[in-house]
Amino acid sequence: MLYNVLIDPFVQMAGAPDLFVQTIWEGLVAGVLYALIALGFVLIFKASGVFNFAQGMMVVFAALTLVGLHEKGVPAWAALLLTLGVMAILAIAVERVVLRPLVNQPDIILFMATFGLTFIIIGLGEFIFGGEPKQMIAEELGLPQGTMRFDVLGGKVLIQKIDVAAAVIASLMIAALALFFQYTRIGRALRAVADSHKAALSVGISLNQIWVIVWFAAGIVALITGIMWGARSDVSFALQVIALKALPVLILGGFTSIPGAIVGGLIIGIGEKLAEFYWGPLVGGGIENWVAFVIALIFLMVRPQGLFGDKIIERI
Amino acid sequence: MLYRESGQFKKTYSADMQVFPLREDRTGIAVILFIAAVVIPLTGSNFFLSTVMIPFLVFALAAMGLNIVTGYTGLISLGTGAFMGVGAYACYKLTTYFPDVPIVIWILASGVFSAAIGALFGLPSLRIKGFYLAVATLAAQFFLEWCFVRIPWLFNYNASGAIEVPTRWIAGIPVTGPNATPMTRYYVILFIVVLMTWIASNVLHGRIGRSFMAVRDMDIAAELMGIRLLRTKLLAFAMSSFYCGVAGATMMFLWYGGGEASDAFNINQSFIILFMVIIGGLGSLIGCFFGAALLHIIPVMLKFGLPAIGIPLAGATAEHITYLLVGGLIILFLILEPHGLARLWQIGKQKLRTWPFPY
Amino acid sequence: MAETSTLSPGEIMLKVENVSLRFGGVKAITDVSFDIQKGEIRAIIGPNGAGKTSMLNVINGFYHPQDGTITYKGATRAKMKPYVAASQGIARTFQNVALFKGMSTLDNIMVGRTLKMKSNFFWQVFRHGPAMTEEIAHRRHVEEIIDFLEIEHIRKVPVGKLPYGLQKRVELGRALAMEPELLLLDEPMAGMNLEEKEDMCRFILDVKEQYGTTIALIEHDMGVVMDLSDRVVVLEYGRKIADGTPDEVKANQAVIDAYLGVAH
Amino acid sequence: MDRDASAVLDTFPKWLAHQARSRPERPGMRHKDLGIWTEWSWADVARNVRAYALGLMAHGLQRGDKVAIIGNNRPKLYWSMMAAQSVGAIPVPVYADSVAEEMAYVLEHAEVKFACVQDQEQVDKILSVSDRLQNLAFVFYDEPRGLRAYDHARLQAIGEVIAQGEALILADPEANRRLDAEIARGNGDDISVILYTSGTTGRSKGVMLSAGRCIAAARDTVAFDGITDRDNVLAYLPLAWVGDHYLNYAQALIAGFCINCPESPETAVEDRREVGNTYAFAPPRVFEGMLTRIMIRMEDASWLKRKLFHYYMGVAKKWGEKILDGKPVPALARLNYAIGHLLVYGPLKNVMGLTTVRVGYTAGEAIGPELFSFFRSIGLNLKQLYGQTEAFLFVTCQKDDGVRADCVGPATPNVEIRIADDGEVLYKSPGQFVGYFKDPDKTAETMTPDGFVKTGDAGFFEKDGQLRIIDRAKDVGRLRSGALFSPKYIENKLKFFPNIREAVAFGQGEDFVTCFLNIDITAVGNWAERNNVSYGSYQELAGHPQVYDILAGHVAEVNRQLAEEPLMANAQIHRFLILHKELDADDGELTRTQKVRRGFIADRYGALVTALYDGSKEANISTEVTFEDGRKGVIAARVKVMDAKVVPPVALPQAAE
Repeated sequence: MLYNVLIDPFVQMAGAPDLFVQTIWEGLVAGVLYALIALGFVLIFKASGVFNFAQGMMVVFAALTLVGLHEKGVPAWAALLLTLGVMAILAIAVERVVLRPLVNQPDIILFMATFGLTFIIIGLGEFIFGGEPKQMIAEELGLPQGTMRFDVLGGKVLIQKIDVAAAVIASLMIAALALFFQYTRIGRALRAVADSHKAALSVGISLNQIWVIVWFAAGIVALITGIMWGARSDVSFALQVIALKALPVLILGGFTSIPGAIVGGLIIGIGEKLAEFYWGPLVGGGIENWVAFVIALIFLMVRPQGLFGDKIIERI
Repeated sequence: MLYRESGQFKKTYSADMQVFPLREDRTGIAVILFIAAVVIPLTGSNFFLSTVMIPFLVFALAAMGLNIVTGYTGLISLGTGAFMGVGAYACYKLTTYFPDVPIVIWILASGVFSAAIGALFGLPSLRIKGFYLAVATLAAQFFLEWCFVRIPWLFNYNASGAIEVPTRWIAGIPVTGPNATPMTRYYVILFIVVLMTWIASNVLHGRIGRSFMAVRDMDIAAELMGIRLLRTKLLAFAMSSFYCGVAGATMMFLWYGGGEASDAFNINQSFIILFMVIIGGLGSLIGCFFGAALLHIIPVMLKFGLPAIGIPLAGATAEHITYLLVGGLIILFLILEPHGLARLWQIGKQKLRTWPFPY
Repeated sequence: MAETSTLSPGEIMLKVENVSLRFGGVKAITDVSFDIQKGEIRAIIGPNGAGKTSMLNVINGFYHPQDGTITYKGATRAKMKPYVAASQGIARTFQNVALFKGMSTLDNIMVGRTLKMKSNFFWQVFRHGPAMTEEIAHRRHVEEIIDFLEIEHIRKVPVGKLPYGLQKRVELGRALAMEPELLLLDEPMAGMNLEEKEDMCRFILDVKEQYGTTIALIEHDMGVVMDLSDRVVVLEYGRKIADGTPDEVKANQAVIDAYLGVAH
Repeated sequence: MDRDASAVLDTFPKWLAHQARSRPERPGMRHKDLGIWTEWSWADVARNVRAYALGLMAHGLQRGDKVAIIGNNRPKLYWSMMAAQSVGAIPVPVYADSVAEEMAYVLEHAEVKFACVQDQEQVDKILSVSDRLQNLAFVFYDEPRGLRAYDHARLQAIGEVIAQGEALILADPEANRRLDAEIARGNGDDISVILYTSGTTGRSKGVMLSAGRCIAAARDTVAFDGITDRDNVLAYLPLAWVGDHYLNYAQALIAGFCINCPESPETAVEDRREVGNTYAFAPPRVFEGMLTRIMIRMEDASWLKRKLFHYYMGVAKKWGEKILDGKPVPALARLNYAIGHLLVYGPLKNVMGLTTVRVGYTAGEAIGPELFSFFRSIGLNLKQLYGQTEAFLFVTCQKDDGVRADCVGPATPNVEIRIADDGEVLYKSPGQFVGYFKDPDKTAETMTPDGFVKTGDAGFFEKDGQLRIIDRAKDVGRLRSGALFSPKYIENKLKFFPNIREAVAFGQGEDFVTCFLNIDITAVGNWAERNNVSYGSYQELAGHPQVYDILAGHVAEVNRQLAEEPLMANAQIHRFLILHKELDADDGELTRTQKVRRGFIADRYGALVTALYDGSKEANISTEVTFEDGRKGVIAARVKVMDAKVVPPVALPQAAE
């Protein structure tokens, strides 16, 4: 028994390195997507201190809107733009209807409010576009299709082009965000907000504006994530459970650190794939759904403040 | 307006500390119990009992469970559904092994198991708070959900992979299973709910309840007053999960009459119940009933009410609209009355007491 | 009301020796030593950020000093644990009121009795038998405190709704409910008007007189400090700069310098 | 036992024993203490009092000694009276809020030997003047708090005294018999209590009341109002005031009903509500305060509620009193009134804690007709009585079916009333006093040769046989024109306005009437809040022009009323001013029972009075004031003087009689 748990998996890894690499790659891609969702969380949390539980839903919603519009006969590029518009509207709506009235409420209240938001988004999406799963319009958007084969350590590794694209786009976007934060006035304002709200005002941007911008940014991230994701599996709210995976990622990475989100994402992604592939069979598989959370949980016990967060000193 | 408090004075602390010190309130409760125990069964149709009343009571019980840990102790839990599941499966196994023991006893006993599991997953609550804790409880949700599906022993290796509720008799009357009448099931649930509400109110009005609330309102101060945080939080988790467990068991045995974990005890269930607590009122027992009533009535109305008044509505659409409404309600309440219906109720009562004055 | 301590007045109840406390790089307290005698009122004063509150936090075990020892009623420790501190009779109030906002005055003070309550879960479930007798006994005790602090009229009011001055009073009541031997008061009169301050002074003196409680208090109002306290220890930037009777301290040059231009 | 007992029930201790025998289980006293109502059955009370009495004897208390009673209404202080009387000593209740100086005078004059007080505050006061009190042997206190450190040589807790007594009873079987003997020795001619009247002028006098007469008087009224042992009173009036001693102490002992003591003065209203008293007495200002609070709170209610309230108040005004007096009322009106009771009157009484009140009395000063009928119209059986300490309260009182606001009712059973030629009211009553303590001359002054007592009040009988009081006899004056002028009468009319707290009218020998006004800070302050008029101090608000306008309106209204009364038509107010400070008993401007000391005020504010008459628009005044803590200070102000609107007299058919 112990052997099966502790030794055998590693023997397998060594035995079939190509499979191992394959798994790592799978994990990597999944991780990138998790990281992207987490990124959305971080953006919003940094700027408005809101733990946006609905980020996962926004991903699905964005994808659904895109596909749905296209189904209704809108050309892909137009659908893309329209969807961006929808995300912008969503951002404004959220700021007006949720954040503004709840300003200065305890974080936990805002947190719960985003639960409500989650439900609204689900309801809205399904109400408009129907609940049944859809195909992502990958090629219409000109995303690469098909697979590449590599010879690795005497074995073959299959790699979906789309995954590569995903990885590339993701890294591009992260770079873009980094630049945005570093060099644009708004970006600096956002960073300021993260430190103190007064500072932000001194930069001359109203909090409300900032919130809208941030939520919109998160919306864009969500859309891109949605596309990538939809391309790999089909688009439906069944994804919501997977969307929640971003939470353990955050716990590892900490709520406020973009690098944290990325690293966390990769750890979780690769970790759960390995676990599923090598240890899953021992307990009948399907452990992907929770292993991430359990990793996070254990991690929490050791470092409550996350990978990159600083120690919390309680004052009275 | 209805209150006549002159002359209602207390000569002992026990009289002063009772849950309903005012005569008018006590009568009110009596009336409600009478309606629940006599009027509804006499007048309510089977449909009404099994689609409205029974689920309402089950949800109320679950909400009570969550409220203990979230409303009274201030620890957010998203694992409610799973803890309910534990109760259901525990009950299932128990009654499988000891078919002759009255089912009601097993339903209550199943709470013990969920309590244990709950306490286990409550452990992190010592080190972590708020969002972090919420995520931690998600771990419980998903892990347990997985167990329900992947451990066939739990569902007696049924081909369906679901609990198949057997018929159980108490005093020759079928209480569970296909040929248990809604009336009997209603009475059983009513009994359980009343009993457990009474217990909850006892505990929450005493030392334990106070230390819960102390931890919620200002855990540091509480600690410096000698309240052991871990103990208190674990107790809260255990007690909460106990209630959820029993709720789960009743849900499976007296309402669903069998079914799969994946749809009965999934994350959405956890959310629905959390919403019931928020809308009903965090930290209020009566709120649990309000919340359960409101959130359960909405879908029922959409599903059966609208068609009844001639507005046809596809089942799926009804569900979507429900999502929209519920989500909207949550935000609305958080904005307008974070303390939920219970607070509104309180205000109303206060107004009645000071009528015709505003305060 | 206070448990009869093994100590007799004048004996040293609590001794802090060479305590240093750091948060990361920040030094909150550096090598501070002083003692508190049974039955005295001991004031800890100093400019803002002198580490007064941190000192109290160390004493009742909320912060754990890196160096130094705390000797309380004979037992020497490197650090206190909050639970131990509380159960051995150290109670306190907080600089910015830390009441349980959601609860009534009565319940807040009742929480102070928690440590004294023993009845088990079983009886709690039925709220009968031992649980109820206990509840009643402690309710009575709490009522005595309410009477003592003259807050009958707000007995059942949620503390969140009370004016600041009354909240401070309730908090004192909550601490008293623990029947402390050592009572730590963190700026008991902050933000009070003259009348409220006078009341509070009276209560503090009455507490000492009636229950023989030993009191350590942080206070900015020098007048109050000099009137109330038997001995004063002065901190500045986490260091002790003076220690002695009010008059000695008043005369001390270091203290005068420290307070020069400090508006209190 | 009871039969022959009743024959000799001529002292309160005997009545106590009687109650303990005939209704041992019935509640005799309740006290809200530590959050709940502690209850003593009559048996308990008797037991405690006996032990207490023995304890006091052990301390050397003897027949005829005086025992001061100082504090709020608390069982232990009532017991102190009973215990003292049991021994044949004479309780001397003293106003608890009087400053050390006043207290010293009374204690000294009464030669008190013991003092039974409530708490540290009173102890401190006594100790501060103890050097002047040679006779004072011991001070007993109820609340030990803060007194631990005091020198207990001449200081002890009442609780301990009682304990001592109990010990004595156990130790020495004779003890009980000794006490019984003492109680038996007492008889109706003994002085039962000395009540010091806070005389409207000069030093207060000690009114000696004999046991027999007190009891006789109390019995009459108990019968008159059908008071039983099922009744309930809340004791909140000053112990030293005849009202409390009569209505609570005496009547309770006779009728055997329960005396309820509030937790603290602040909670009295809430406590009254809880305990649900059935028999209530309150001076008009209490009802006034209540009405003011009602109106203020209604102002903040939603418009719907306000409409409802005012509509049904209208209904009540129209029918309420008729229904109360059992006069014929159309069925529909009755129905509407019933609805009103459900929606407004009932709840209102509930919130005010009047739901259970069966009989309510008011007295002490005239009550505003509106005020009076307001409470009657919502179904509160409120009646007036006229009395004074010298009569052991009751001289006249109204029957349930014969109530009117402007009169004080016919003579109480067994009371003879005569109107002297100068209009002064004279009476002879069962409860009437024996004399002023150590002051035979004053006693002689107040008595007529044929044994009637002079009330010092001027009044006359209405056709329906009810007495109508105009004013203090000596205050009824005349203007230079010779027109009749009664300051009190005018002041009362003014005080009926919620905005006016106190009024002082002048005019004796002048050309016209003028007056000082005191605003009611609650009412006016609330008005200011609602109309966001900002003000920093009482003084500022009092001087506010808008406030002046409002009060000018009130004055004009009063003038209008006066114009309709042939007797008073010429005594209208020509000029008035609003005082910059509240008249205050601590400054000697009011008596402890809140009556204005007109003369004192007149020369204290001489400058202002002149201003009222020399036509100047403003006047400077600076006055010394006493603060809460006894410190003295000076406040100066510039006070505006205003002319009032005067109304030509309405020529009524039946002119001056």
